[in-house]
Amino acid sequence: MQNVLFQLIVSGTAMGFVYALVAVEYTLIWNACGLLNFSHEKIIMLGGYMFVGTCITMFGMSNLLSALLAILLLGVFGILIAVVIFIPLRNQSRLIAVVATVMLGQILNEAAVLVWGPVALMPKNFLSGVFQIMGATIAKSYVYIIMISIFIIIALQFVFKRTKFGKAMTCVSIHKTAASLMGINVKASMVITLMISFMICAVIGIITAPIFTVKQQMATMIALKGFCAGVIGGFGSLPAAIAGGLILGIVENLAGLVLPAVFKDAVAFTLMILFMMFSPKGLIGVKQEMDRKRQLRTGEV
Amino acid sequence: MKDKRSILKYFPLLMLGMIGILPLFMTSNYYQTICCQAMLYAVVALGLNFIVGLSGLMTLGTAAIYGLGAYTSALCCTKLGMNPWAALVPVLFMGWLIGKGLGYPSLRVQGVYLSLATIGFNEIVRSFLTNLEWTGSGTGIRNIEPYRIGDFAFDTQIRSYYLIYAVLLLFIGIAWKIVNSRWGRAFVAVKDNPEALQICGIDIANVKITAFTLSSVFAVVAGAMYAHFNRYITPATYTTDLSISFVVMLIIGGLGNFWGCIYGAYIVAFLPQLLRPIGLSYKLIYALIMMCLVVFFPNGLIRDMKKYLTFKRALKGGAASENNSQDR
Amino acid sequence: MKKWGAMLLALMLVVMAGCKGQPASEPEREPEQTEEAVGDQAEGEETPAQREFDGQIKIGLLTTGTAIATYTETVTYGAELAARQLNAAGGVLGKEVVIVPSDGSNTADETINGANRLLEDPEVAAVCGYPLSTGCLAIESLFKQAEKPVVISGTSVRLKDETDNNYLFRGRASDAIQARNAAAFLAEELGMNEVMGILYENNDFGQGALQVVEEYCKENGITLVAEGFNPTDTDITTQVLKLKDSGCQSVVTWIAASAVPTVSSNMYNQGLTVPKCGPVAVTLEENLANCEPEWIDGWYGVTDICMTKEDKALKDFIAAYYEAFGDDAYLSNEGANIYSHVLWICDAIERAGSTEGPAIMEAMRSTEKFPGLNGNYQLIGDKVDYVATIDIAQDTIVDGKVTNVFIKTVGEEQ
Amino acid sequence: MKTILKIDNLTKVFGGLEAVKDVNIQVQEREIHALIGPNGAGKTTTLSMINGTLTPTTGKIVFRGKDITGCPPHRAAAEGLGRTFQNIKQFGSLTVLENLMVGGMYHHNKGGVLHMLLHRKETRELERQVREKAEEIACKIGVRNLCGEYAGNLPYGRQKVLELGRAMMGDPRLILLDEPAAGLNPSERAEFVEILNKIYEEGIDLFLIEHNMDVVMNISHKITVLNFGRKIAEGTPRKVANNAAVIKAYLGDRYGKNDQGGEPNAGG
Repeated sequence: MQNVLFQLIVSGTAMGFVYALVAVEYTLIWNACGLLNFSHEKIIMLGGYMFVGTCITMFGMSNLLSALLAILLLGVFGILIAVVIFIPLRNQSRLIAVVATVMLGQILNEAAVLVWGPVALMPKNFLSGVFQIMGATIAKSYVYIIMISIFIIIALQFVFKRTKFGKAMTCVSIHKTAASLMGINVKASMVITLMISFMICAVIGIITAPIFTVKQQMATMIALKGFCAGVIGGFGSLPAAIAGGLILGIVENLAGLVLPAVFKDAVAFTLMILFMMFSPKGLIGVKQEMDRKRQLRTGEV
Repeated sequence: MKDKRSILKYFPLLMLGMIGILPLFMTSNYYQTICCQAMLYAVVALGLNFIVGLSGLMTLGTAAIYGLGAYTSALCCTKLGMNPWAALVPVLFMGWLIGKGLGYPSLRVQGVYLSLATIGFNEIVRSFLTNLEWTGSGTGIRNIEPYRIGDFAFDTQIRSYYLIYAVLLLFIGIAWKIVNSRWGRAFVAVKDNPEALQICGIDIANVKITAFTLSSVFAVVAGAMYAHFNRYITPATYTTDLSISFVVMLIIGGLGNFWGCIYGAYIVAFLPQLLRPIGLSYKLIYALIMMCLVVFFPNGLIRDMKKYLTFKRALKGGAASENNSQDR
Repeated sequence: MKKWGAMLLALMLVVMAGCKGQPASEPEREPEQTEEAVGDQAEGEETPAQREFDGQIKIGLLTTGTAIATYTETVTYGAELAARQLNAAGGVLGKEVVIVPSDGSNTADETINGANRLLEDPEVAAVCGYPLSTGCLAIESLFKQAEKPVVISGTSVRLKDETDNNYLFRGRASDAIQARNAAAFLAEELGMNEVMGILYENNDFGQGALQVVEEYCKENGITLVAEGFNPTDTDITTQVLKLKDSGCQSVVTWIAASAVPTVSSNMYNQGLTVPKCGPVAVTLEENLANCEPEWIDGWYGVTDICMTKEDKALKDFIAAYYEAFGDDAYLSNEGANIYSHVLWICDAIERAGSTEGPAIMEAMRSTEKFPGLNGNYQLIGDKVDYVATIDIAQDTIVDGKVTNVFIKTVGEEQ
Repeated sequence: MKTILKIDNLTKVFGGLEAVKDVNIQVQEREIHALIGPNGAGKTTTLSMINGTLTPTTGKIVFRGKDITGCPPHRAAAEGLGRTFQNIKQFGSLTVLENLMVGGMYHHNKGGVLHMLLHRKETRELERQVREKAEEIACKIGVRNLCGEYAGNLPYGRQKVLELGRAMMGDPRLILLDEPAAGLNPSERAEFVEILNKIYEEGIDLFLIEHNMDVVMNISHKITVLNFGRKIAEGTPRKVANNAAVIKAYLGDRYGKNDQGGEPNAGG
């Protein structure tokens, strides 16, 4: 039983990092544009297809080169989408932007079948195999996901805290009008954020390709759970996304022991709704609340 | 609905009349079925208009409500042996319950959080409908008996058509009354400025919950009609995609535009069918058209068309609706 | 506004070019386009070869569109191949056989619309296709009302138990045969008759099998451990560990094609090494290619047709299929099924001597051992089911690649 | 004279910051009472606590003999407490008339939606009443000819007037005005003052925050001065204008000696 528990925690952690990376990717857009990118599941899928379908199969490139090219292509695609959808819709009602991104997702979804054919794709000899950690098994791709997501989050934190450009982006996320008055090019920062976000999507699509296989629905659930992870961690914060992802991954896995495992998704969404209701700021909110209480208790003002 | 001077005033009545005589021209089951779907969508959209269009709350869980209505009615009829008409009572109760249940969270959960929460709600409901044995699990419920009056059963397409048409007219009447009443104004006021509504002595919690309740009542009744029209329901129908389609109907019709709900529903129901001859890529073209509609006509097809065509009128009517963004 | 409008248009064009250009550039995809055209532009221009025919017999084909694109591709090709062969042999009743495809997508609503669209055309004599039981349940009554036969591929037992429809034909073995034989194979052939596990996909497909296997286990006193997973799940460690923990000797894995890599890799990684038997999905070429060989090695699969079976008709079909549509065309047993269905329908039309629905229905009902690729077609019981045989195959590594090894054909012929 | 609004030891603490500290104010009936003070003195915070938008940390608010401390705004409004905002808050996508009608919804509402649908006659009657009243008030505040216009399209001055009209629709006994004259040009301001006087003459008491000394000195009967959340002076306009503490507060503010602009809700 202990083994089972440990294994579940390990695989929950692995999934948790996938969720966290998804959360990071859309949080960037949220911060820069104030919009949620509901098409991100299809962007992730597009990354996978670009990697396996276009770069490896069509161009016959090596795995590593393909991955880099796919990330680059998605970056360019991100710029295109920023110019075509996100910038024009930035002042519209959010609902319209939400629906526009959903439609973008549908377009990509349909186009993928027509362009890359109906059969699911799988990269050959890419991140295959497993690691054994204290009796628990973890697929190699997950290890890469964990490392890459930690790397990406640290890098992004560095960019946002230390560089001029990152600070400008933070300003945009706090107040668009004020930022533009201060001479920050809001549009440019949106374009760059979208590009980065889409590149992260590509990374997710590429690393998860060997475990999920590249198909239309490869990212449906992780995209939704990514939202859950973001809400649980605290919307808009990058490190919190990791915490949220981990909690979500582990809780839903362990819930499978108690409940029928088919209710795993229901558990995840219930958790999200509970957090929204009782701690809208997620774990960050919980932490702030605890800090405040401690302050009150110790009498510090 | 605001611009009473417009000659387009009579357009809605013309539209309703046309819907009424449509079966005379569309005699095949195919088109009649789509019409029935479109009318049911229109009922749901009219209800959703209270939340999304007027009150400006982003909810993406309507499909689940629609589905719960269908399941409530179907279960009451098949398991409890109730008369379909009698089953409307539990259905309405269900709608009231969902409205309250979703309304309270909506007070705490705002903006885009609400859309995420409602997506979550949608997925949870679908998960349960798929897994519980007494809801027929994955294969759903079959042999739901049609509505009947005496010996007259609404079992063919054309009969169902007029039953649903009657329901549509009824709900248009109800919705029209509400939209043009103090409550309709209160819904818009909640979107524009909740704080100001409060100092008018109105409890915004009450207004929001009322909007949710109305919306769910419309959706559950449409769902129940759907169950008895189709006579077979499966949980796979009630996906988030359907919820989003409902919102798309509202956007195409123009958020907050009363008659827009109806033509929006018809466009969403008919367009993919009209595009079918294109072949495999028809859904792609459909999604492209929809995206262009949403991006180019964010205030609704007719409203924006008017604006483009007659610039003068846009200065008077269209601009106001453009200003009232719900970005808060 | 204008500037980005132009850009959007440009994007649209790029996407469209991508979609339209891609298939056209590959010669083997052309048939797909032609028959879409045939279906919708109807009898616009006639080529010289077609003029010999005395009119057309249209056979509707209900596909899943882009929702399950593999199915759509293989059944369109399969049906088209059958039509071509029939036409090459002079057509049916001197008429040309034309396949009219229609998208049923994967929701009941869309299936109804797709079916209605076919029924709207009075020239459509019969309809075949559609693999999802929910869709089949939804459209069954439409065909009864329209008095046109429909040959479905949904396998749920509810299609037989809960319908009373002579126009409904199932041209493949139902779950009652498929899942039951999978369980029976594990329990009886391999002797794992104490504790059995089932890992099912949580939709009509998996739940249908669950029901059948539950019954089987009850009858034979086998303890059943059932674990489900959602079609969109990407990680099923919990379920696999629970199965492993329960000490089951064998597992029925009733999963759709898209889930095979996920399930097999999870099982392999967690060391669930007991014998497993799955549905068609685990024997499909595409999945064998997408799984590491060791993941799927040794799995058994029940399938309508084991494609590697030594069978003259099957070999001919496969050869003709690839010749007609190119080596890259996707082929699964569904394509072979539909090929057989079209031939069956046309055989019935030939026998009935008419394209009237009721006449075809009667002819189809009285079919005696029509040799389809997936078995002989003959009425089983009093309705719906016409095929009772399935093949069992095993995935085996040969020269570092996984292939299907045909084991045997099971099921009683009527 | 009767006291209509009584504020006892009102305190509001934000985090560690005392925005309002032990403020006592009594607003008498038939009196225009003004609340002034430099930026960040806690005026708007006080107003928000009275009308229920903010909950006081400690203290008590009694309105017409009823304790309304911590009441939600709609409850306070129902008691007869109207309010306008410093930065205009109206319903941009409703017409002017509809804006006013929303203001009167509380008094012309009965039951929920179902009740409304079932009692059509009563509904029609209520609708007629509220429309008549709205038209009447529209005349009074001089927007009669703009009734069909969307409120969002009105010029700033008109929107301010409209907000006041909406407050009047609720049949208030006391209206709290948050800088009503801010952003108005002199002629608009004069018009606004005229409307305020008209309202006062109708028997509605006013409690206003104002920066514009012309307006304050002109119309108010009594002035309370806040600085740094504390009451520093109270009395008739003349008395307050000559109060040393008040002058110091204002002049000090003006010369930048009190460099503490970081208070929340500074000046509203």
